[in-house]
Amino acid sequence: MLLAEVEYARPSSIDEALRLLSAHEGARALAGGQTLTNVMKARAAAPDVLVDLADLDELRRITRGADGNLIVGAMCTYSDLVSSAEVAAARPILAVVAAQIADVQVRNRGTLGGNLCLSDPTNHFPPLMAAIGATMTVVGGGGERVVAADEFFLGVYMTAVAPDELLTKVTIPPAAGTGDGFAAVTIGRDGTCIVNAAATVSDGQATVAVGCVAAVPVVVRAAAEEDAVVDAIRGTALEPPDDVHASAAYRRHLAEILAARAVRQALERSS
Amino acid sequence: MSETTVAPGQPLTVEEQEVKPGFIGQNVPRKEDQRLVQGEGVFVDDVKRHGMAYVHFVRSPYAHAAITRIDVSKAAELEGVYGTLIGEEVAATTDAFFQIAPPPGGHVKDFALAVGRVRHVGEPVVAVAAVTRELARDAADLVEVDYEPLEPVLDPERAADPATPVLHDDVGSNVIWSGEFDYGDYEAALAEADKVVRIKRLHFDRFSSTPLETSGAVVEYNRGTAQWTIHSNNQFPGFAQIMMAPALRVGIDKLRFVSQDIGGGFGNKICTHVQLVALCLLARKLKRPVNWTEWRTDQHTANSHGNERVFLDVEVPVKSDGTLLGFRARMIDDCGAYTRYEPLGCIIWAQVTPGVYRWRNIRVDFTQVCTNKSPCGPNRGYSRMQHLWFTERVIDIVAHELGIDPVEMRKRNYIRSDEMPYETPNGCVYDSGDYAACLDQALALIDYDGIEERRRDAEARGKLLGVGIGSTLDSGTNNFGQSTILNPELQFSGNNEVATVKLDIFGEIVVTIGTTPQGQSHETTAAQVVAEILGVTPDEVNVRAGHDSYWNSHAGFSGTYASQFAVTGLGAVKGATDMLAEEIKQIGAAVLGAESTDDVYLEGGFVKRNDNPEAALPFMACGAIVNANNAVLPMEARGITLNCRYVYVPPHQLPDKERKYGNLTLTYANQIHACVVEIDPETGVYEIVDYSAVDDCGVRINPQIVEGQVHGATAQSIGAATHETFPYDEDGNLLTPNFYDYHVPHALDMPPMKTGYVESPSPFTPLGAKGMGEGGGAGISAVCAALQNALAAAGKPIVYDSSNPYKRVWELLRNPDDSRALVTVDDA
Amino acid sequence: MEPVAAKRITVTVNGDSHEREVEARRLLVHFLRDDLDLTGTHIGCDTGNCGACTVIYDGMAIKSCMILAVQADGAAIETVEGLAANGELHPLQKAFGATHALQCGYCTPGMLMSAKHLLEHNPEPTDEEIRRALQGNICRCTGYVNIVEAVQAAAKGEVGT
Amino acid sequence: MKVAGERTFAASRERVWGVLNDPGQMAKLMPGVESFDVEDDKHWRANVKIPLGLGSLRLSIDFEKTEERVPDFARLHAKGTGVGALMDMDTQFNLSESDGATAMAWEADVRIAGPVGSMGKRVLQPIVNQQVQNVLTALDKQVASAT
Repeated sequence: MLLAEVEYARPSSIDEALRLLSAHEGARALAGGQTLTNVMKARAAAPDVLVDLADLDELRRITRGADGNLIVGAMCTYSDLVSSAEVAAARPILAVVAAQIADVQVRNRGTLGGNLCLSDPTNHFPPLMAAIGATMTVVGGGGERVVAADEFFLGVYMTAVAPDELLTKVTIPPAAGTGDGFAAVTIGRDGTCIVNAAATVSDGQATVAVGCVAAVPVVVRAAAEEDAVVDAIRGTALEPPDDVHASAAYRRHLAEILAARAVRQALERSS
Repeated sequence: MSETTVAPGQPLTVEEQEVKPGFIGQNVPRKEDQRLVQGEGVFVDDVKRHGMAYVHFVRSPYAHAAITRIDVSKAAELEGVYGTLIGEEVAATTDAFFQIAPPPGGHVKDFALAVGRVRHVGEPVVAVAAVTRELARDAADLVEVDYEPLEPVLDPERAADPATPVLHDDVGSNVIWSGEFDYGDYEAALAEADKVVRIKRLHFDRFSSTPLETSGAVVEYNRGTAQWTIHSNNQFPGFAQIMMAPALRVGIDKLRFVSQDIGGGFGNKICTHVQLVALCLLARKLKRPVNWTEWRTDQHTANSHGNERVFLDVEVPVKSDGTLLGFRARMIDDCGAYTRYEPLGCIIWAQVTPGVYRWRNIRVDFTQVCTNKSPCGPNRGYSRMQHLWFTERVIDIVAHELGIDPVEMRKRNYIRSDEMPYETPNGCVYDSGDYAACLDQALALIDYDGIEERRRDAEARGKLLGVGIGSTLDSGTNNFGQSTILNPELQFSGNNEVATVKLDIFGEIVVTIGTTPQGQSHETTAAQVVAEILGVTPDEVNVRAGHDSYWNSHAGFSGTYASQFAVTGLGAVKGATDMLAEEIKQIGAAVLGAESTDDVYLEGGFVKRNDNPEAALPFMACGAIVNANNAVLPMEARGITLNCRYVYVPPHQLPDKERKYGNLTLTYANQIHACVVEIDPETGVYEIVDYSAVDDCGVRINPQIVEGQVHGATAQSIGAATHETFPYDEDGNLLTPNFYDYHVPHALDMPPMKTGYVESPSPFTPLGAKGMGEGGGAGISAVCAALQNALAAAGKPIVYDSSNPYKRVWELLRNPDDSRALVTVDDA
Repeated sequence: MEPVAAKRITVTVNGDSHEREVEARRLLVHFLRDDLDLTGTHIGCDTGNCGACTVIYDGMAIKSCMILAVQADGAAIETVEGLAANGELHPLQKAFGATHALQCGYCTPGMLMSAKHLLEHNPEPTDEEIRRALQGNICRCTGYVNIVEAVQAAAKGEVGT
Repeated sequence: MKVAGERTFAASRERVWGVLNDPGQMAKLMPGVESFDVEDDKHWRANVKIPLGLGSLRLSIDFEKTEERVPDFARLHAKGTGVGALMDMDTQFNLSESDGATAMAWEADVRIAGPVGSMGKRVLQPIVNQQVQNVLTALDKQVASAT
């Protein structure tokens, strides 16, 4: 497929990127492009200007904050997460999940920031971020703000990041004392998610986020027991989409099964 | 140039089948690989011409609609656009494509672009040509088409209802073809039966092999000679020419087909004549070469899908010991919006009417309907795959319902090797095979004896384990005479393929074949046969890559399809090489002063005297003498050309049209597959944990290549059994229009695959070999049977569909009784 | 630095530097195939799933249909045309032939590049690791059996000359 | 794709009807309206820009009121065309008043074709639901502010 005409710029600083995004109506940030390019090939979307973030090295760092928080730059690729010693030490689930996304070539290009800002309901990271309590740092003309995962995802392809803003980094609390789990039913091994669920347990409490069942991850908090979590999910009265891969009823069922499995994993890892 | 053909019906003599041990049967390295591993193959989109225009088709977003207005002016005004083509121009300058069906089904009017009405999403409506790919795509967005949507016809079971809208007004209904097939004495079978198993409905879903290279062409028009050169990846040029020449109102020789490397075909590249005609018109209109490369989404929405088929009111009379007496069924085949190779699918299945089983009394009521979906066409295992899946599903359901072990059930009913050649109830002759031996091997490869232990082990892990068996008959070397059973007026019968083998002036051996390989290694296997006969090595044999109708080494049925190269292609190669060997010997005998050609032999590139091998004439000298020094030849040797063309014609006869009876194909390779699955009962997710495929294609010219075909065909059927399907929504939108939603098995999805083989040489073919490219269908049956077996522990649901994605398995787990309601067993 | 609809870029492909003016919207795969005539890199889908267009980009296996040519300005790219050196086939190319790991050959260039990337990062892969590394490359002919065998053979140096 | 629901407004049926049948107010209900032209009381045309994270989708939509029973029932047909998408919608609502409040039972059948359609229901259904929510929220405001 072939893209419609588009203009391209590759700024060398975040400020320059922000200026370009606000100066051009219909400008979009280009990160790894592993989804945006395809959607543009289908001409299902046609941004007028692409602002390539490739040269913004400050967005490619993975560091630990003084408080022990893991700070991941938005332009870090899935492969970066898989191979990062900091990730392995601070929050290994990130690497576990990143290694399940698509395939080697896509993991070599696709970025955490792109995955989150895309907010495709089948993505792996939105529910994971919601479950582990990540916060997103968004910068724009108005300066910098921090958004909790719960408020970050607004809808399909819609997030708290305005067209003239950038997600710069994701801050993730260290695993200390908690356990994380992730379970998914995918089309073929490591394929597109039909339903996925991420869970974190700490001091008897579980936070579970289920993906692919609504426009944004569905988050529940309950006692860290499978039954309690299943009840909580049931309590949300999900109305999942019905598509070629799964009926609404099947997705509703998988949401409960996978939430329980994610919690089981999390409990095993926390002990 | 000398020429010989084998007359139809003339049996091939025994010594023609005796082949000296040598290169045949060995894994010689493929000639094709050297270029392909270096990215130096020439696929159709690699062909470039000066001033070439890129073509993009504007396609219908509606499944069924009247076209009320087309305005291309804005597109035409865009800088860089060379021109456009619309339906009215096509209707004015071409004739509708020839239809295989008799009236009224044959009244379908099919043109290169939609004329007045669109009948499926993705149907080409306008063609736009521009200086770059991107511009052609931009211009397509400027084309304005107004549609008046019509109610789409999507359900094949309701397509024939008078209340349903009609796709093709000239046909008068949506029925393309229908007929009754009645063999043996079905009523007597019912009377003899102890039990009658009835199955309300089975469904074989749409999918396609989706070759990785999509269709495409570069078409040039020579105004001086009014000839088109069509560089394409069409895999059956003979058929394309027959379809295109009358439509374009020109002679067949005006259409030169050229191809070198083709990125997979699997039948899906047979029916591209439709787009090729649009390209021919554009090349002539725009006075420049045109390039069209189909996009993946277009391939899924508008290329040939495998036929969807429903099997209704199935009735199986059976003895209480499991002996199958016959079956009766109503079959409805959905061929999509247009008939391009159809309704051939309505007869092709009959090549394997009883499958691999000793069913003698069969009654089939077969109807083909059109719907507002992508047109169907041959897809690896064409039409037999659907029918063989049906027979395997029936055997398995009957076994489960009667409580008979599926292995026992099969062995009791398999046609036995001592019955070969076996004549089926409809007059087809299975040439050779030992199905039971294949099954034993397949079971041994998956350690069938240990299966119960593995079942318990799986249970301990919370999984349901099941084992299943599937079979396939790969009937090859069609008798096109079967088309006359559908339409008595047709003048098609038999089959043929051509090879030309020459010894050139400097002694090169050059082979030219009429086929269009897409990975079947024809250059290699042809070289093996030639080397064997001429006493040289395959490296010394130069086989031309690809196809060119100007080589004049093709015939009406030339192409690569329907599992026949090992018979027709290599039969032609063998015939031509035998002729060349004889001519070389004549030259040798004359020059070496031998009495006759019996007194010389060929070895190492020399003609040698039997009584004195020292007296030897190199091939190079033979080539030089005949081509450049023939005054030295004795008169009797002057007719020799060392350029031998041979047309292989299989010994086919016309079938009996009234009784729908006769031998419809020459050879029957078979495969037996066994499969072990583990189902997660909580989610319906399952994994194939063990798999075996045993193949019998007679003499294996190159075992490694045969095994490669088994691997590949199996992967395709595993895909079809799991996630590969073409479902439509209620508006007729294809829901899996690309590889994002149409999930093809990748390396992690494929189970460990174990293969074995049995060799039952065909008594009917020049080399004892059989075509074997399409055997994979067994995998669909094996997976379905394994699921059925595993689910027996969960309420015994019936696996009623060929495609079983997780969601369907979960439904079977959740409501086993819904599917159980499809089956009843009555005492007769 | 303002956005541009077209740009002059310099890309090193298989060691040779190429300078071209390209439209911003042109995909890298079309730049390689149509502008540089390196037609060994193929296109098999619209959605970045098939991997036929896989190339090695600054040392990383990527799909050249999901990156714009202008993004590749200054990059070093390896394609299948660069595998053989001084007329000698790369061990992977030999292994693919020896084990009959290709039939139609259309997916082969992408497979070879993914396999090369794997062996550069993991010289002694298990079969499972090979399958994981090739997961982004679809083959419709071989069922992958012989492809896995080929990569294993190349890794173990089990291919003659 | 069918969506349906019930909504209750603390307002008289006449007021709700007034809002729903005033093209000018209709315009305010729709997401991302860039221009809105009234041809007659049965036909309107709107150019909308539906925001998606990947870049907004521009559609030009023709509305036709195909049936109406003042003051409680109306049926609309909407046909939208844009690059990459073709939208076809039939929608209807039924108003019933009980002690001062008005209940609106509505349903819509939305068909989307073209490349956007090929993105799959998984994505489209939530998008449609979102837009419906936007319309209903806007409707609340309009009804509240209408006099």
